[in-house]
Amino acid sequence: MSVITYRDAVSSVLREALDEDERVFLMGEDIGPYGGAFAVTKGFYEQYGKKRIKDSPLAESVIVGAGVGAAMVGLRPVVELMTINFSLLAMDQIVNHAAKIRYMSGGQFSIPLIIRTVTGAGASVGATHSQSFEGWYASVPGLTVVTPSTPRDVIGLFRSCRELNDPVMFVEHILLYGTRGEAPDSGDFRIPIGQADLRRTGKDITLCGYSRMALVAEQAADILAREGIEADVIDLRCLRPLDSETIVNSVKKTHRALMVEETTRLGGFAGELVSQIQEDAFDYLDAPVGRVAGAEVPIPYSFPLEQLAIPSAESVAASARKLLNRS
Amino acid sequence: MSVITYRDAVSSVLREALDEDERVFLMGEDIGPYGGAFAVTKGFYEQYGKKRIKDSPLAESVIVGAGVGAAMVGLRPVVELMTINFSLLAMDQIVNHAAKIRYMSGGQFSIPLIIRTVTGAGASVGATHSQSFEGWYASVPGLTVVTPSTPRDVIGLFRSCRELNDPVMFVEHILLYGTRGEAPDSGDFRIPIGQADLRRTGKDITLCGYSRMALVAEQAADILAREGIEADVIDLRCLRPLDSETIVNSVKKTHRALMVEETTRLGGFAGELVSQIQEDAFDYLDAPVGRVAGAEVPIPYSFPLEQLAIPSAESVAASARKLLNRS
Amino acid sequence: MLKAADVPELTKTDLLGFYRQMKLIREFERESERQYTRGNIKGFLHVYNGEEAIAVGAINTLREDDYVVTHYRDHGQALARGIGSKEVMAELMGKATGCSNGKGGSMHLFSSELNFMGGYAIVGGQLCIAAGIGLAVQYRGNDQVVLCFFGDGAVNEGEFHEAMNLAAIWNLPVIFFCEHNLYGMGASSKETLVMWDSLHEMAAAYGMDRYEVDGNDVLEVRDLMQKINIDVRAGKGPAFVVARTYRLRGHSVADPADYRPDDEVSYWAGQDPIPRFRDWLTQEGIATVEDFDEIDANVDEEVVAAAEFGELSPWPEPDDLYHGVYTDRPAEGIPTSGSS
Amino acid sequence: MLKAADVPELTKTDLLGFYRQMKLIREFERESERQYTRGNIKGFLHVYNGEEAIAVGAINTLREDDYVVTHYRDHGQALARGIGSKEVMAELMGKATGCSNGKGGSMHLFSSELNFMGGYAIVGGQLCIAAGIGLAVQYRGNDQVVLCFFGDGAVNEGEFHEAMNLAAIWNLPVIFFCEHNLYGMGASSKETLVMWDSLHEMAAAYGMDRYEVDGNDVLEVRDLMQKINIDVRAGKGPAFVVARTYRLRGHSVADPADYRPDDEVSYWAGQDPIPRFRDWLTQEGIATVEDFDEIDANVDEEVVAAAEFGELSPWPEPDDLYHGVYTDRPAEGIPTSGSS
Ligand SMILES: Cc1ncc(C[n+]2csc(CCOP(=O)(O)OP(=O)(O)O)c2C)c(N)n1
Ligand SMILES: Cc1ncc(C[n+]2csc(CCOP(=O)(O)OP(=O)(O)O)c2C)c(N)n1
Ligand SMILES: [Mg+2]
Ligand SMILES: [Mg+2]
Repeated sequence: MSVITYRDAVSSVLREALDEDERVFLMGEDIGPYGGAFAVTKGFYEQYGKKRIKDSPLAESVIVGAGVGAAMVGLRPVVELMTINFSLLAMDQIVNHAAKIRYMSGGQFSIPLIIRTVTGAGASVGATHSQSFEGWYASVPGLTVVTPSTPRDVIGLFRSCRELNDPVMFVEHILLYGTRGEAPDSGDFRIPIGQADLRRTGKDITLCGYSRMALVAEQAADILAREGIEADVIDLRCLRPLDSETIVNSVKKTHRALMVEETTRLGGFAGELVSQIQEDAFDYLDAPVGRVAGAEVPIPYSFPLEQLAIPSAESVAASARKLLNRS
Repeated sequence: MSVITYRDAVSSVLREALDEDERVFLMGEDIGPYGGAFAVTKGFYEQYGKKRIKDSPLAESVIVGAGVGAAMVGLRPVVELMTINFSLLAMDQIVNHAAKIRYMSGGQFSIPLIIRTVTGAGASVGATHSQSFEGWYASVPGLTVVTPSTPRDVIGLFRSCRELNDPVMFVEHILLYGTRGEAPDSGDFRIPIGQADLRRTGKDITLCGYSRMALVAEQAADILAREGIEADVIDLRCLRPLDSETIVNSVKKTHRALMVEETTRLGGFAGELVSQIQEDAFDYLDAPVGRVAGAEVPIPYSFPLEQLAIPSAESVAASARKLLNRS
Repeated sequence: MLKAADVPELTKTDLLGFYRQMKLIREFERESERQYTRGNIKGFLHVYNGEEAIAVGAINTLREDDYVVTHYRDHGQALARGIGSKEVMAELMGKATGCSNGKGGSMHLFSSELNFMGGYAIVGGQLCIAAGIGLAVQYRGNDQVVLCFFGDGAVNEGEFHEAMNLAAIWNLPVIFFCEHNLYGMGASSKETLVMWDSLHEMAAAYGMDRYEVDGNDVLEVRDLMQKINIDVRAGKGPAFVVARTYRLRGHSVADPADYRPDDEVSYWAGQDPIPRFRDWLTQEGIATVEDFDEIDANVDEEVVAAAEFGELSPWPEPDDLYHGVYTDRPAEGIPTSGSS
Repeated sequence: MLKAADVPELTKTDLLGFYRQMKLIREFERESERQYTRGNIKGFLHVYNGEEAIAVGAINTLREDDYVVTHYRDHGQALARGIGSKEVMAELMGKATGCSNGKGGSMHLFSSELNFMGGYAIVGGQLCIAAGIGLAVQYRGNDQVVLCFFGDGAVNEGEFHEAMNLAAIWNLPVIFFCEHNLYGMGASSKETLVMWDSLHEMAAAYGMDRYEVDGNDVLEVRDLMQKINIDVRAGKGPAFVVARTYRLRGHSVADPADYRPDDEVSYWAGQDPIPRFRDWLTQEGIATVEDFDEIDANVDEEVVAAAEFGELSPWPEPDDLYHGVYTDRPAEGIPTSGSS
């Protein structure tokens, strides 16, 4: 087991894909000589050359659309949308084309396309650059949405995504690139798509999050542990398909649950989790399922305001305490 | 009281806006001599002329973006996105610009822009043309999202939207244009933004929907009534701001609730309603809050399949019965 | 106009084949309008009447392994590429036997067998996909061409610009083929594009080879495409073709098309590509009334058979609703036991 | 290069004013980089070093009631338009006294008072908004111009095409001003735009008036803009200007910019607009070393004061988080009593 950064994990699975499969190429803005906006593809251009590392014009729709076309005829493109904020400019290609061509063609064409992108707030980059749209993509039939939070998950999930034949949104988090974690030794290591990760077990409450918020939930569990409160912590890892079983089973044990996400509360993805929990574990619940989410505002630039706008370990712990004091 | 179509209701409030306020102009694809894809602006071009009825190029981003710019300097544009499916091409302007400029500018600029668009499935127009994205927009701070289901609501809500100074998504439904209903006599008639409509009262269950699904919920209530089951039926009318009070109060009375929406279930907007109900009426619930939603597929073209993919009065009634048999 | 002597490589069989395809498309569309009126086709229906020379002239120059990508007004291209009229009609009717199994519908015709990569109903979207297919051809070092159709309305869209720019800068083997019928839905291109009258020149912004052609002359279209195909196959990069044409019907069957000036409509009625080609075949002494009568009767039979096939074909099975969303796993939420 | 005699309307005060503005921008950016290093500015920081002649040359030709719209590399334009260096610096630091109250940040500077309509951080998005402002000017029958800045990278985006096309077909009073510094983030425009070396010609696709100018020569920029303003005010429709320039620093402070060839970097270092203008002022006998020293000292003082102002300014109040989302109602979910 070696310890690597999340960034290195992404780089390594990309290299692996390029090395193992001639049909794989990368395409995106500034992924060439610049090395990628988050330095993920540093050195790739020099190593793999122009054919496989396609530094593309600043044009999100055609970046994805060209990926769709190439995938339709059997290549396996991995395209990068520099951040999920810019994915709005490619949304037509993702939602109206990538996700639907297989179904609309009566199954004649598959689209084995991986779209890597970067979500998240907290980097002091202002409202247009701090959004989390993965929940929207998770509501689109035909897509698979993956949100790794650790280097290990990046590796295990990316490898599994490569084995799919349909479009994937592989959503990295802007604040995680520098974080470290253990890397699996085996090249065979895979994490099945649609399997949540029970990160920590406890009997009092279930904390559930995805992407960076899974880590925040873990930190909150640390805080709570010091107070004698033991939490199950679940990292969803995939939003579509969604592993509700793991969540429901946990709640059946703990009887209380708190969902944590970074995007705004009203209309966020957490509502789905709340719904499934109360549908499938209604009689087990001792309190309403709680939600901790981003404030209902465009993310402000100013550092202290931004911190108030996104969930923290402290705010999660505080909400958990409230839920536990109830009844 | 006169009986008019939903289409006429939309036309009439648009005329009213044009007649009353010089700052109002309409802009959109084929709204000129063609009269609009759904014949809403038939005759407008001839009556109001080219300056106020702007037949624009097929370019969704700039249609909305130009609306944003004009609104920033004090005009009050009403732009049309032919259907909500094409709004994906304008999403950057809606989400990254219209919704955020006020906040990002520290309140210096308001964007009094109404974006009219058309949602919904059931018209046999295939997967790319049958989507319901209003729930996504409802999760964006800075936007107001309105989903009228009757001619009366069209009129009362549109007038209220005109009095706002921020961007509105005014979402009409493709299957409702030909439906009829009573029109309010008074020019002063308004429906407050963010006030749900309790359409029908009953003690056994709360059925809640928006846009066409509010009508489907009513039809389901008719079916159930014949079986002696009395339902509260609530039309949300606005998704943001959301009137959870009316819903929660109803559920406190009925102890059971079923949410109905046309979009896919996983990650749909209904999860928000479920969450709020169980947050605020947890102790009143005799059964989990149910959801009836679209099937998890791109909407198929084939008529009988499409019918299976979207909720019907029958499927809503069936789910209601199930909820009632429980416990 | 070309003379028969200009196209010595075309036999009478070839030429009558073009005539037959154009006629088939026309009659197919007439039948589809009838079926729409009868309620057997629902939703939108965009017919191709008047533009037949484009699909037939252009697609017949392609090799089997080339690719066709098109927009929602796609029946003509599908038939010209060789999808059976039965399968197309069945698709319009939403039947299981349709070329997209009834899932796609009129605007979303596909055939993987024929490299018919789809009709796309989001105006402009298919240009990006065509660029990607071109990219794959180049990536593999092959010499196929990708022929991508779209309308003059699509030229307004941002995706037009992004796709043209990418294809140009990467030298992709894509022929961007604009069916310039002067209108989007109801908006005249004169009102939406400054360059409407020399639309092909817009490709200068991408340094791309560009051509204008009479889209109502099947041989001119074919002739130009033959030349372009050679260049594109040779790796000379993408091309932009603008074919001037006119739709003889409204935008869709719901459209009475009363926004078009009478003289314009009647001018273009006189340019109908089918009588034009028929006259040409007659004048050049290639075909006789008897030839046409035989073909026409044969086309009528085919269209009747297509309609019958469509009508008699079964609907997709209810279970089919959930099939085909993913390659590797079932769709979410397939109804099982007891959840509401 | 112009001679002093070519610009008789410009007084020494005017000319030294230009020098001072350019110098202020340069020193402001140097200070902002220092503040970034010290952690007082966070997130992204895109400085304008090397491009000062554009903002100063262009914006000074505008009337007070004209509009400026720009991209995320917006400090230079904000200062040239007259937003105080204190308010800009405070914004970069996220302070309540910033020109966007700390809510917008470096990439989103605004001033309604100065018709500074914003810095926009989604590449290409602001062109659509500028078109809309132009539409409003036309709608009201006024004669303001809208000056919209963007980079060469933005030319790749679909929104560029849609906005240019709309402005052209509707004859809107918008000047689309491209700061062509040869790079997007790290990608050379040579790799993304076929027409990179005659970018202004892309506007031919819209039948738009188009110009190229040396973006490192403040007087040339000013001169061209004066002429264009007259046409645009007169209702002659939009114009496209491409100013060739170079950023002397990386894309953002995080970028070492090692992807640029040395000879290119050194060529452009020699084109630095500030020494160029200083030399010109000297050669034309307009200013002396003493003049420059005085201005430079004065600028340094201003920049120090701006930094101090920013540092000492208060953060926004926590409650301010929820202010300003809507004009007419509070934001959703303002924390009240007990909900989790
Ligand atoms: C992005 C998008 N916007 C709007 C529409 C609605 N629409 C369908 S066809 C059409 C006109 C297209 O005109 P053109 O590209 O010239 O094709 P033609 O119908 O003339 O063949 C419009 C506006 C759409 N399908 N997609
Ligand atoms: C739509 C979008 N895509 C990508 C980015 C990331 N990004 C920010 S600036 C930039 C390069 C822009 O280059 P250019 O327009 O030439 O402006 P310059 O930085 O040279 O002034 C990129 C890719 C973005 N902000 N918006
Ligand atoms: Mg057309
Ligand atoms: Mg640049």
